[in-house]
Amino acid sequence: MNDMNWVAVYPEILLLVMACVVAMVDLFVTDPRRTPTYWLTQWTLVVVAGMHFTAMGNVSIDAMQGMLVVDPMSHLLSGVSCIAVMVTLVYARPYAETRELLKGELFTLSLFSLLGVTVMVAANNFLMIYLGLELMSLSLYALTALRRDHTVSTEAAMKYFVLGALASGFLLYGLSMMYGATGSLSIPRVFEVISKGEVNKGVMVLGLVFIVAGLGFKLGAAPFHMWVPDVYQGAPTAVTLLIGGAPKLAALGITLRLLVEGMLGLANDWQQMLLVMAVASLVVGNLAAIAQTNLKRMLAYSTISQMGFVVLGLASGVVNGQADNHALNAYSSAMFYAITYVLTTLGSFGLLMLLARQGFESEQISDLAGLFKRSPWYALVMAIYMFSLTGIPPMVGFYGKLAVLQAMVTTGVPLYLWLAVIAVLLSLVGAFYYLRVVKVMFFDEPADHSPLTAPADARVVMSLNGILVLVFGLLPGGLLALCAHAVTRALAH
Amino acid sequence: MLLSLSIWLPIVCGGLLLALGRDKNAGAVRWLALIAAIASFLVTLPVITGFDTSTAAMQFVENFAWIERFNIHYHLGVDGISMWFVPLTAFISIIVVIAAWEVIETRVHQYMGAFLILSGLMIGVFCALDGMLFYVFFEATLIPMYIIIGVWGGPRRVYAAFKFFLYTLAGSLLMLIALLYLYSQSGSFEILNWHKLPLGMPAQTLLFFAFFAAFAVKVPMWPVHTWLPDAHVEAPTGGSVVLAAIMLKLGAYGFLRFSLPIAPDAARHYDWFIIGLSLIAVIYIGLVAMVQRDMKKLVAYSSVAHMGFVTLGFFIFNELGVAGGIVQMIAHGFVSGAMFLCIGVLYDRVHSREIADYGGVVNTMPKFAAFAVFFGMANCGLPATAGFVGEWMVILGAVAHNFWIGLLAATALIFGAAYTLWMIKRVYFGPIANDNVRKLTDINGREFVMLAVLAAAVLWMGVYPKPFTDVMHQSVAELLKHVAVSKLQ
Amino acid sequence: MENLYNLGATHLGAVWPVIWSLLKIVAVILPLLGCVAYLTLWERKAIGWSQIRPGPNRVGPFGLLTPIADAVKLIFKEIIVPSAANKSLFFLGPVMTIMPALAAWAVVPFGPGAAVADVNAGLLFLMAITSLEVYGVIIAGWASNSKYAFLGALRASAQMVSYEIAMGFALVIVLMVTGSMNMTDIVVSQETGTFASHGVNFLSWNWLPLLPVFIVYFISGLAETNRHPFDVVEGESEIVAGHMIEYSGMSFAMFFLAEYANMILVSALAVVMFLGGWSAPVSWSLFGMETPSFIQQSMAFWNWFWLFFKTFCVVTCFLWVRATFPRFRYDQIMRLGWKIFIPITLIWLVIVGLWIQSPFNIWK
Amino acid sequence: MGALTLSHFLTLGAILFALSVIGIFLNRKNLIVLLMAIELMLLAVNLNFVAFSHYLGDMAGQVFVFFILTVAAAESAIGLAILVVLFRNRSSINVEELDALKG
Amino acid sequence: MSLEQYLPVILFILVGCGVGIAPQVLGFLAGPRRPDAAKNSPYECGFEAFEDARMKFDVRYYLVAILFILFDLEIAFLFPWAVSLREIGPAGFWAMMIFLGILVVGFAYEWKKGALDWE
Repeated sequence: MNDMNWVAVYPEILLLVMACVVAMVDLFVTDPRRTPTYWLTQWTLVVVAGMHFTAMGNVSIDAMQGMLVVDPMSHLLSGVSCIAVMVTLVYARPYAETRELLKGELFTLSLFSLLGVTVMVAANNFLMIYLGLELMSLSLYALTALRRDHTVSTEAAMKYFVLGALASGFLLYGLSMMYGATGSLSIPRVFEVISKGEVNKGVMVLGLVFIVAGLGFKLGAAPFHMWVPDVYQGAPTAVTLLIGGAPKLAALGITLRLLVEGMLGLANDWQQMLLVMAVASLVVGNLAAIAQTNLKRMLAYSTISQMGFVVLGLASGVVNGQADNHALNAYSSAMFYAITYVLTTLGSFGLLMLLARQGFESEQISDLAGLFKRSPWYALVMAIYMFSLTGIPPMVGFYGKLAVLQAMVTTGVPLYLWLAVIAVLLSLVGAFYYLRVVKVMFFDEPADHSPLTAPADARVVMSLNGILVLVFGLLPGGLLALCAHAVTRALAH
Repeated sequence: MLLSLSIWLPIVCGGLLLALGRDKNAGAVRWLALIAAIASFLVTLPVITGFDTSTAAMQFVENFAWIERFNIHYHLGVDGISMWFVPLTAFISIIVVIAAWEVIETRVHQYMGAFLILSGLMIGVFCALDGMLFYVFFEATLIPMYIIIGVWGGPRRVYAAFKFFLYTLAGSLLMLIALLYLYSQSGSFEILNWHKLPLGMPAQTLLFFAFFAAFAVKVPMWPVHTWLPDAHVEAPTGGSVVLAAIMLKLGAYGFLRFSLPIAPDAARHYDWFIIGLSLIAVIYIGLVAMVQRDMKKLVAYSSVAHMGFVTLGFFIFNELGVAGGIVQMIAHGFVSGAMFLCIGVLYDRVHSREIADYGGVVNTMPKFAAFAVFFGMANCGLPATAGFVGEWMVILGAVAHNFWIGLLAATALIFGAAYTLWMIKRVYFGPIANDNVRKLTDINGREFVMLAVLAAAVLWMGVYPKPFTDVMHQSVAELLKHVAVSKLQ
Repeated sequence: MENLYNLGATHLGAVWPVIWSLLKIVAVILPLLGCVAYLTLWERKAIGWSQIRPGPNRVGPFGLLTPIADAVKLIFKEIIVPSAANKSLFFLGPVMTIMPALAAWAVVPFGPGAAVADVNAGLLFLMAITSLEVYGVIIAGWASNSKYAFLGALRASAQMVSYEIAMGFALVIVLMVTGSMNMTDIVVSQETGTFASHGVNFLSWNWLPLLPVFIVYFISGLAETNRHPFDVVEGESEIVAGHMIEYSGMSFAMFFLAEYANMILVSALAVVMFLGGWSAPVSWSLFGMETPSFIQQSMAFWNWFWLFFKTFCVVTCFLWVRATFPRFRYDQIMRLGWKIFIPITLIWLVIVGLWIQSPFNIWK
Repeated sequence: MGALTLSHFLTLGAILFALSVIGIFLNRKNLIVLLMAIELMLLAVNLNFVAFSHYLGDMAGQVFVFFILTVAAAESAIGLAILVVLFRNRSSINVEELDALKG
Repeated sequence: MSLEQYLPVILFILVGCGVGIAPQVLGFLAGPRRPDAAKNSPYECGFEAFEDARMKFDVRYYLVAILFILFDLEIAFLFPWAVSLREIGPAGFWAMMIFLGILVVGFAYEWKKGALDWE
């Protein structure tokens, strides 16, 4: 417990050092394409991701005197987050170049936000959760405002900032209550105290309300979703992707760490709150998305609804006070859903970036008109993403929904069964607006016939991304098992 | 391996066509597509020849663990109920490829690829013995069909494509819940295990209606059939053919594979419901078909009516009925496909599907008219054609079940004859109606081959249906035996 | 003293500590205000002499009554309240300026433990209270609603906060070597060491090992108090009197008072932290003697005397600097603060840290 | 006077917290007020932590406060920076005028 | 440590305020009050006052303010560390060195970016 265990946190240390190095190196880079910075960042990410994936053993190690716990879950979520940032940067480079966004800050802040993510998912202490959260959030606020002369971006940044800070405040307030009730900031200790049951329930539930609200904000689940559409739409697409990718995994990570690892004893209380949030997200997200003409905004609302599914998964872990197999099933399903969602989101926003040109954002759904005729391959890939988000097999999105619905139905509780029915019916509503995108791409005539150009690396990554959505759809077993493995270790106190 | 090959060969070929084809090598793409389709058909032939008709057990079984977390298996196999649909699907794909030969000029590779992939997926639906595998194939068929209708369809193709997709998805999502419920009860997705799973009546009822939602839309049964006329009218010829010939059968097949054996008590309890809906489809839709001015719409409604026969046959719970339903499915596959092809032939030349735009086609296209009239006869169930066998079996079965139901079903023959023959008369006979018809040229060799093959099949099935019924016999009997036993404890 | 305290405690009960503290406070503030008043005179005199002129000499002998005359004059001046000003803030500004300069004295020790409040977190309190200084400036500039005042306040506050960082680092370094935030402890810790044990106390004081820090602290002190050569805030040629421009009469006098009080405060703190506080520069042991008993009996006076004397010297250095150096440009000021002082203090912080870790640690 | 108990601190914290939430949600005028409300919220949390820390006799809470303070500084720095950028683009820090993003 | 020790501190603050307020009050009572429009208008070197005095100003002031907040808090971190430097040993020392290292990185970044240049 009191060991520093430096080895366990080497990836984080490397990330920190490299973030600083990138910041410094970029000061001396004159190349407008930022080639040295870019590759330095990418190689860092490759190495860090590699370290995470190779280290994904079967042990959980306490590091930094018990502040962090390095287990398969932290490795998995961190590794995937690294990949998400990596892919984002590949897509973002040509996009950023034409928008005066290609500054060293883009890379440094991305790395710092990633560091925040990795700290968060490995947090074993309230303090680490808070610090990781803020490191990530602050970097993202700044990134959102990176286009200083862009009115919409800065407005989005302001909204993001205010609501994000509000969320942190809620979370902190809840954490302070929890600290008061249990007398400890350490998550395992909190778990012990709660399971002994000799604490003031009232204070804890009050704290719990705030914690769940804070997490809801970070997950972007209704009714704490107000920031999502504005920020997704307003931020430069590259940043939108940074916001929509790894941070979602981080939010999931801290939700698991806090609610499951720390407060499983209060599951009856928080599950109800999560259920309300989940249903609200599904309703709000799906219904509001229909009315959107802006694709980024539509995807933002769709994110809300997708998060509804993740939350549903999180809410079905404990049945009748029993956490055994259901918990493993439900939480790993939620994790699988989140990971596959990130994979799909990366592609869909990435494609928007590749379609955007100098002075043209390609944000409206109508901007995709006739993409099938302009570039069949992109259209096909985008269609794969849309079908995946809809949840049509054999795209990977289907298995996410399957996993979560399965977790709900397996509980055997009638309420969950009916919620599952509501969820699928609402995802039918979702199908409508996703299909509309496919319709615009495939059935409409293109407004302009200019050929699409994108650098080779972006094209390759985009293709891989699309294929991966399909391949994970055909063979989702491995990833599912990985998620289960990750959750098993995390659940094994 | 045989079934896997049947499924994946067309899919892989389709994928390759999509990836490698270009508009500038459209000719080569056509030939490649044809070769792929024929190859896919050829690999299904051993399924027919190697099929053991003396058992009701699954044959050509393949079983691998697929997703271990949920105990999902890649489990394939066919029995007497599903066997014929494997070659039928592959066969129809050949016809579709030929039908599109000259008609589709741009983005040929995408068209052909989509159909090949669709064909493989549909075969997968018929072969799947794992609930989730079934669902995956079942849903995945939506994507190519959606794109086929939307890209190559008629003026209201977007509306039709959406309607098709959303209707079908709505139903099947409920089925997904049902599958998950069964999984939670049994711990696996094995359909055959589910057949043996004891279930209480409330559970059976809910399951039954969840499955009903999925399959009734797909069949389609009245009143959820409204997507079908739109989809048929707007789809390109190939799309209509596949839709009518195979895709509707997915729903009917689902009833046999899921609804009846998994929830037998609910099925018996609610048989009046299905029978009622089927009769409405047969009679009311028959009347609706009669007043159509659009040939495609007319055939579409007639499909609804014919599928009504199928569901009727399934829910009267005797061997004649069920086997008749299956025969009717196969027969309808040939006949409706052929009907749509005939319409396609005319449409390619005149670019109209209005009955009123034609008249006296027989004068300019004698060879074609002969085929068309023959298929029309088959559609109204003339003896010695495929259409007759199934309908007759179902009517016989219905009479055995309840005379009045049989009588009502029999009226459908009259309606069928009425609307089909009336359309034939208006389109093909009489004096040449206008210049468009006067300028018509008779079918070329390609079209002739395609129609002739179908005609032969229709005739063979009408004259000598024994191979079909032999194959079914054991499985249907087994199924009925199973359904007769209550699952309630 | 002890007896006096106990006497009051028995008679007045709970209120007594308050009264007692008030008495101590008055005992500090009144002389302080006197010093401030005469510092103004001393400044004029000193500058006069350095420019080879007599300085004020009309009121009283050697002009000794000049501060009193100034005070009387200012009392009877009109206090003009600009019509556009924010009234309440306008008067709050001077208060916020002078209050920290006085309140900081609460923790300054005049002898071992002889502070008004001998608290553990003395240095922290100092940091906190002197930081408030900048509020006075900002409030005054804002409330005046005048461009000169506004810009002056901005400049002043930017300059003050810039140097506060360097100052803060300097204080941290002092803390590192003394290991206590209690001001008495800080002084006491300077009375030990190799040199001190040989009687040369002044070589054991912090200024020698922390020489760069001491210099940074001293110059930052100049900047903090907006003294020459850092007085661009009130640069006559640019923004006239800066944030004070709209003030007149006693309100202006408050700013004036605060500036000199701050000067004395900064000097006193420099003495306490770097120059051994109340301790004598050499002890009698240097001459091989015991401390004479009459001195030991009047130790309180000697402590006070040395503190006063050292502070006087440092203050005089302030004046000397004023008489010597031309005014900096604003950009030079900021560069000095950010690019020179902060790095110096940072580097020295590391050096001192390593020093403490090393076997050559002299602050055991 | 009565001794100060934990609940006094908690109540004060709750009041401050509520004030800040109200400030964020009801304030339609000035973004600066919003930033201040956020700081107030963190202050309320700090109060909670310190109070709990004191009454639990556990230093961890106070350490947490230290970190919150630092992060709050960074947060307000970024908030102000964004505010400045926004103001330069919009010439307004009126909350109600932030309406470029809708839907 | 008890809070009573801080009583003189708060008293001192109050007295400090009193010292600030009393002379102003005195000045009001003793001094003349003859306001007129010209006297009460803001000082503009004799020009008529125009525009709002609370105008836009150089963004660098913000920058200084922001940098100050950050650095000042780093110092707040250093205080407890410096006090307990002897107890926490080399580990504590190096931990803070890492922290300072990051701080220096930020500092160097600002420096190179020109945030510290005034002109």
